[in-house]
Amino acid sequence: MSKKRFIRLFAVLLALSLFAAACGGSDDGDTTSPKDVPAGEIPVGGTLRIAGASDVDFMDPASMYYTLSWTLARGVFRTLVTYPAVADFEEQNVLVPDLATDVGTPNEDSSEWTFTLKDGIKFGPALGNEAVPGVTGEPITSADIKYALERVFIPSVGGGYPFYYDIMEGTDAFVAGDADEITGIETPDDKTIIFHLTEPAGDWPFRMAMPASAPVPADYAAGFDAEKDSDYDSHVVASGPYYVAEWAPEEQITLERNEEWDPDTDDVREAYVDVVDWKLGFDNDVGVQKVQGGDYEIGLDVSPQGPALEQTLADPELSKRLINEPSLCTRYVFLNTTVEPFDSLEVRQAVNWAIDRANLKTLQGGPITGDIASSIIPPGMGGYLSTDEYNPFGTDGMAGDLDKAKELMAAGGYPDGYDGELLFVGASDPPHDKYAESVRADLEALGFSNLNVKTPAFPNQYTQFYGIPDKNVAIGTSAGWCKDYNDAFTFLDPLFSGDNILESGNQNYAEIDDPAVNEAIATATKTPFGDERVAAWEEANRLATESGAWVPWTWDNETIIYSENLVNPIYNTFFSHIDWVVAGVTTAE
Amino acid sequence: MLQYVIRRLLWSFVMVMLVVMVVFLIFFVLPGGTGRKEDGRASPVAVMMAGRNPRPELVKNIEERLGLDRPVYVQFGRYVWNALHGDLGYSYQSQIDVREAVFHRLPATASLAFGASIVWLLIGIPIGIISALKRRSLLDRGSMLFALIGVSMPTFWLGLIAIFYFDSNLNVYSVGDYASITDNPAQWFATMWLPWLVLAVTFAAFYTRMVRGNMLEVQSEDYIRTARAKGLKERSVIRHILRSALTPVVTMYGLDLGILLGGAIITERIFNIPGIGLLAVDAISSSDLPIILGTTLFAAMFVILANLIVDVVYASLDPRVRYS
Amino acid sequence: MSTETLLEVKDLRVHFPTGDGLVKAVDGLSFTVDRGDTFGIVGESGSGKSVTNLTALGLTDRNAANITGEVLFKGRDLLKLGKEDLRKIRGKEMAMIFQDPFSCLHPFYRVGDQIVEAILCHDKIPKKQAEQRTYDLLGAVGIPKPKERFRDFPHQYSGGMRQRAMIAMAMAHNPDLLIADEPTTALDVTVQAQILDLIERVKTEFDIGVILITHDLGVVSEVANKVMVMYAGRAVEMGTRDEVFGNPQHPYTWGLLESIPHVDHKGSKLVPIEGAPPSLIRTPNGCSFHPRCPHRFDPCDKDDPEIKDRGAGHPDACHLSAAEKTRVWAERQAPRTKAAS
Amino acid sequence: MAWGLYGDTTAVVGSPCSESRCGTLAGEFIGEKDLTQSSMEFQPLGGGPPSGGEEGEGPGVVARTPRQIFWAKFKQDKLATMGAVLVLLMILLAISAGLFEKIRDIPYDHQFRAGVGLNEFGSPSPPDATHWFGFDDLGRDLFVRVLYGARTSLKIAIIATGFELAIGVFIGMLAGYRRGWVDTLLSRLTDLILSIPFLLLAISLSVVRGGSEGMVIFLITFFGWPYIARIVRGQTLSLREAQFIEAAHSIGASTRWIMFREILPNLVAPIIVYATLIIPTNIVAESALSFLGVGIQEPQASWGKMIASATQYVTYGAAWWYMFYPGLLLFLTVLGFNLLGDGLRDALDPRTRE
Repeated sequence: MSKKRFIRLFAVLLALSLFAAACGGSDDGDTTSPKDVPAGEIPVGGTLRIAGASDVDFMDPASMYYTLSWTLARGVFRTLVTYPAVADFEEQNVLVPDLATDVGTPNEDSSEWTFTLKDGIKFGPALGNEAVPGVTGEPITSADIKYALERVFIPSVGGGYPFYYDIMEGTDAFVAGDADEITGIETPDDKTIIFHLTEPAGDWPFRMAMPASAPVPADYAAGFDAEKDSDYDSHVVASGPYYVAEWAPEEQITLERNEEWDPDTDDVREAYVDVVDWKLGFDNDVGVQKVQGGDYEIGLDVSPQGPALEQTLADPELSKRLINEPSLCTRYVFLNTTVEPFDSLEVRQAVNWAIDRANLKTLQGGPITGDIASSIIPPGMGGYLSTDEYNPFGTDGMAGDLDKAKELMAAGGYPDGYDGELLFVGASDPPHDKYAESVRADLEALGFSNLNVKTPAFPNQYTQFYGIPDKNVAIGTSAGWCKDYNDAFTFLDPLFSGDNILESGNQNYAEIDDPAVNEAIATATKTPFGDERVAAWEEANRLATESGAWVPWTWDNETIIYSENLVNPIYNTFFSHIDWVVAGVTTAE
Repeated sequence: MLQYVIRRLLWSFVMVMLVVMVVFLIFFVLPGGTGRKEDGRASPVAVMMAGRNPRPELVKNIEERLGLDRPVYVQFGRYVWNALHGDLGYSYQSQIDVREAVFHRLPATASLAFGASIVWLLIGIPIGIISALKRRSLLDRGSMLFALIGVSMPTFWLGLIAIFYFDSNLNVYSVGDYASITDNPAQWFATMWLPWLVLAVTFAAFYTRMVRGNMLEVQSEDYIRTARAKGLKERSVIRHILRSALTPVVTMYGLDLGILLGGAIITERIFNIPGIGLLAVDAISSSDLPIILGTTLFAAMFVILANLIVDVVYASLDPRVRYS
Repeated sequence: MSTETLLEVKDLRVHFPTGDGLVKAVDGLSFTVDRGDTFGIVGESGSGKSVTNLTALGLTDRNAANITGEVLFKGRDLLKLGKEDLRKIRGKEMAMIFQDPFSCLHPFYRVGDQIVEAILCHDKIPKKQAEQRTYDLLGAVGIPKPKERFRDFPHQYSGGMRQRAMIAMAMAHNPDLLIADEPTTALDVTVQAQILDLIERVKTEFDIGVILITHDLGVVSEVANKVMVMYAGRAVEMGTRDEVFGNPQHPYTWGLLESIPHVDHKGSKLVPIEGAPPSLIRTPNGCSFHPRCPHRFDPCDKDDPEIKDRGAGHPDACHLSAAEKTRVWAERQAPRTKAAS
Repeated sequence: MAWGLYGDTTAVVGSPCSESRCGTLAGEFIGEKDLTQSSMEFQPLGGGPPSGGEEGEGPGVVARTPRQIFWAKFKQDKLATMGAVLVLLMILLAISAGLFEKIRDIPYDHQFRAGVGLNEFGSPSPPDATHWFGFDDLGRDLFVRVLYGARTSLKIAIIATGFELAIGVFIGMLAGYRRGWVDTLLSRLTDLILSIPFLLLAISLSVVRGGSEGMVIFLITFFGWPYIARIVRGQTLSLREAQFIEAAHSIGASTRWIMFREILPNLVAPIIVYATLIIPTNIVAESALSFLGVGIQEPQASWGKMIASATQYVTYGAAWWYMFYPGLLLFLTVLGFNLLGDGLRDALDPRTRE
């Protein structure tokens, strides 16, 4: 496992924590159902104006790991397979062919996958509308996919999530510099690509839907990648319906139509709008006003929170244009199982009873920000257990039960609480400061009298504390995790597997190494896709939740606003935003 | 005079070096060592510089770029060398040259600083003069009380009250809709007038007090008595007073402006004006250390530059400095 | 020499009301200055010398002070004149030079320009002409290379030169009365003599009256022909130089005389006056000098002695009889003379 | 600034700004070190030889001591009295914060959660009969918080002022008394510190080292002492020429003796005045740092932090109390100290005697 997986999480959490606090979905789901507009009624042309706050992390598909970057990638980079642009969440998770003619053919044990490329797929211009000779307008070949995956492992590129691909045969030799290529990627001809894996991976197509697998013209990019720090980032070549016409960091991103893109080869993207005009650097509240006022169509990394959300919900017009859907993220408080007294199961469970999850939810912005979590895996993901049927630390209103908690403390051998010093790390940015304070108060009530509270600026709690086991962070209150793709593997394996406790870049913050949990995760990982695998993840979810190492407290919703000019806004869970490649604008002429 | 200017220039240079040293100390030495740890863990400085996304490759790259594996004095030399070339560093996280970012933000900050300064001069100087001339009058007492209140009013509170009143209650102002003066002058003005007023209050109050104080002090100077004794008209006498009383205002104005041009952090933050101050504040929340470092250095340079200009201007106004 | 009366002050009182009480800076003062006089006013600081003259010039803030009495300048009561009329007299008919030449010139303006300004504010003449006159004036007061020094700033002048420039400025309009307030105090001894000479010369050449304010009896004895000794806002003794110096009547005058170092009294003891000047707010009952007076007797702390001729030929304000005064003064003189001989 | 300039030319100074304020501590908001009248001469309050030579003690002469004059003038100054009352009130509130907490049984960090202190969206609840100032965004009683905020503010400001005085007076005296290269060196040092933008550097330091009470005190002290040093230096420069110092010299007194026994007592009055004027500056500095999130940390109460947390509600016209009360107390405290400081200055400055 590499140390990089948390990055995407930052994007999500940053967006959520700093800006999105809450979302408008009332339980009946009225405000959240996407409009199903027949394709013929969606206007073609016009400019999609996006009000954004922060910039993409990278333009390079190999490195980008923010949801907002992936939102951009949806229109600029195509992958072998992709998620369909449909409203139904179940259907969304059924991959469809994109550059490939099908969703891949596995061998018997899923350790070998074969894809065939479509005809008529071509590279577009590089960033800045640069027509690259020998690239722009030329067909995309299997070699371009191969190189894209190889460069994930080139240090100058800095791939975002190489751990999803290091099961390809020959990866180790390539990383070590003993081989010029990854032998496990076979390209018998320009149209065919075969992946030989060191272990079975039923979810391989999901990994082929992530931007890192988008084709990169080998000859062109290799020049940049040979430098110390690859500058392909500023020269990305488009394969989707749009290319990046302008990228002024922290200011502006403009996408324009890629004329080389052939709509006949693409069953997913409709690409109604001509131009995407994405302004960055908005103050959250200003951005919200702009979108709600119709100056921009979509808020990206800009969403109503606190009083703005209250206002939005109170206004029938505005609340109609609010998407509030699960983002497949879980926020949690973790307890470091290697630090006394959290090495005691009873004490961890006591904390699980003591913490007022309902208050954390209120501080986040109320029920609208998502459901209070009762276990680790969020709804919408295989392995999720609904609160009604499974709620091991459930109390009335989820406000905690201090008496029960104190009993467990006593059972764990700490009847008078614990007065040793414990490093308690939250984050300073609102509302994280409030989470920390709420948890601190709960723990104090439970008898933890000597908490050393640190609240660094977000996301330093990760980079400087949680991810470094040496720091011995006992309690972390600003942790959260989002799926990479819809399989609980992307949740439980990095976070609960004892094998994944790393010296730096650690994700298993609780440093839990519980044989039963490890076993359950391993079993589920090996189980082929289907109900059985879901059941296996459910079991792992139970065991992990009851270990008490986490106090999961919310399954976040994503709150998105759009203007009345936007037609057919469909929420896509893959990048947790409006699937804009099938949306149109009424301002089109 | 020339000699004086050269002396000031040299001194400014020394100041720049010293400031660079202080900044270097804070950012390179304090975080806990620059080099790689013995166990091979990355240099803390490089990790901080990398920002939100410290990929090992990037960290390594930064280590190399900044020469963090070299002895501290080499690093310092390299840092100074860069600073002297106007290189404020590079933000790996935002992938922008810090100097470019700063200069890009300068117009907004300058709009705020110059606009506000005009307001406070227009308020502070006349009231200060009239108060001094009508000493002990009702007007004097009133404006002095208001000045004291103004001096005591924290900008961030006043700003919030102003927003509460003008934005949410009266709806005559909208926070954070900044447009540059060249793009959209009307919009620019619409977003700037309230920040100008808010920022100007404290300064106006201070200038009022200062001008009045200077005037009173000068009024009791012997040379003003001389001016009266030789039969000058009152208007000319006042001119004599102003000449002395307002000269220091020029100095102070230059310094205040210099400091504000380095980023009016609080006001920019409250009114969401995308200036240098906001750049710094945002950099803090995204842990973008190179930007924080760069803006700090830049602001310090501005203060030193302002000092230099003010010294020279003052010298041209005050013959005692000019001819000594 | 004419004997025209230039300035006649009658029962002048200048009282400043303050939070602490009424400050009686000048309290019933009368004197006369004739053309050709060098009228010396002597007293410690705070005795009201300067206030008297500033009041005469109309430079005392009338809003801040209660001023009563009369100040007749060439027959007109200055206290009754309006601000503008007073301004027209100031610098034109009556000029003043001050104690500290270092602070009396505006530091930001050229010396020459300041004099030109003084000329132009009363005479509507072309600037060139005013400049020419300034050169002449600067030359007349003994500043070498006046055309060059014209362009200098005050801080480039020495103290003595600044005082000369001040005198030049004061004489710009050939006034009738020159008030010199401690003109030499801040200067070196050698320069002092030059400035006093200059004032004396100016007085003779232009045939004017001079009021010389000083705390230094030595200066007065050299140049003044009339002397007034002030204490706590009042005159305690007045007369010609010979009268006052030859036959001093008031113990305060004695004290002043004894505190002058005399070259011819080598080895004689300098006797400082005991104590400090009284508060001008709560002046002592009776004679205001009595707390410091070694010769005080019965009526001193009850009756306030008025200034009148008590038989010595010139007025003084001391309860002691003339004979007694002669005796006591002789006694006080004795050890000094002895030591000298 | 401009010590660089005026430091060179003190002898010819006539401009009142010369020794006055020269640069801002925290730039825009902190206001300035409003020491406009710093070139004034002060009456010694006590100790040290009186500057006016021997007091006349003759019968009938009512010469008041400087202390009496000071009191008489101070008592007449209504604004100064008001300032003193405000300051005393704030100190009282700060001290009694714990008492209020006990009496009303609302601990300063007690969170009134759902339904009481917070509404369903997590916004603070408004003031009511028992919670006079309403609640903060964690549902804590704002009244108690604000009182504790007074405690934090005053504590930090006063401690920092103490450190500033200790360093500033020592260095200022040394520079002014020794003159020569010592003076040059120390003056340049103050120049250097004054040319560093306070807020930015404070922020940087806090980011690198983490914000805390100690850090705030350190930062304020570090950037504040040069002002004191500059003023003390000026006063020392003029004092060292005074006759009684020359006299002490002539009888062979040691430098240390002269500095601490002769000069220091004469600096007491200006030091008191500047201390009074610097405390409010420090209070605002603390609030500003906390406002920017690099100062005081939870759960400790700080006005600046409260105002910062309230910011998000302001543009929506919500939770006005959350922004208003901490700011009001902050304002009144600063105003109180400024009024008091002005009054002290006027009362101690002999030139305002009429």
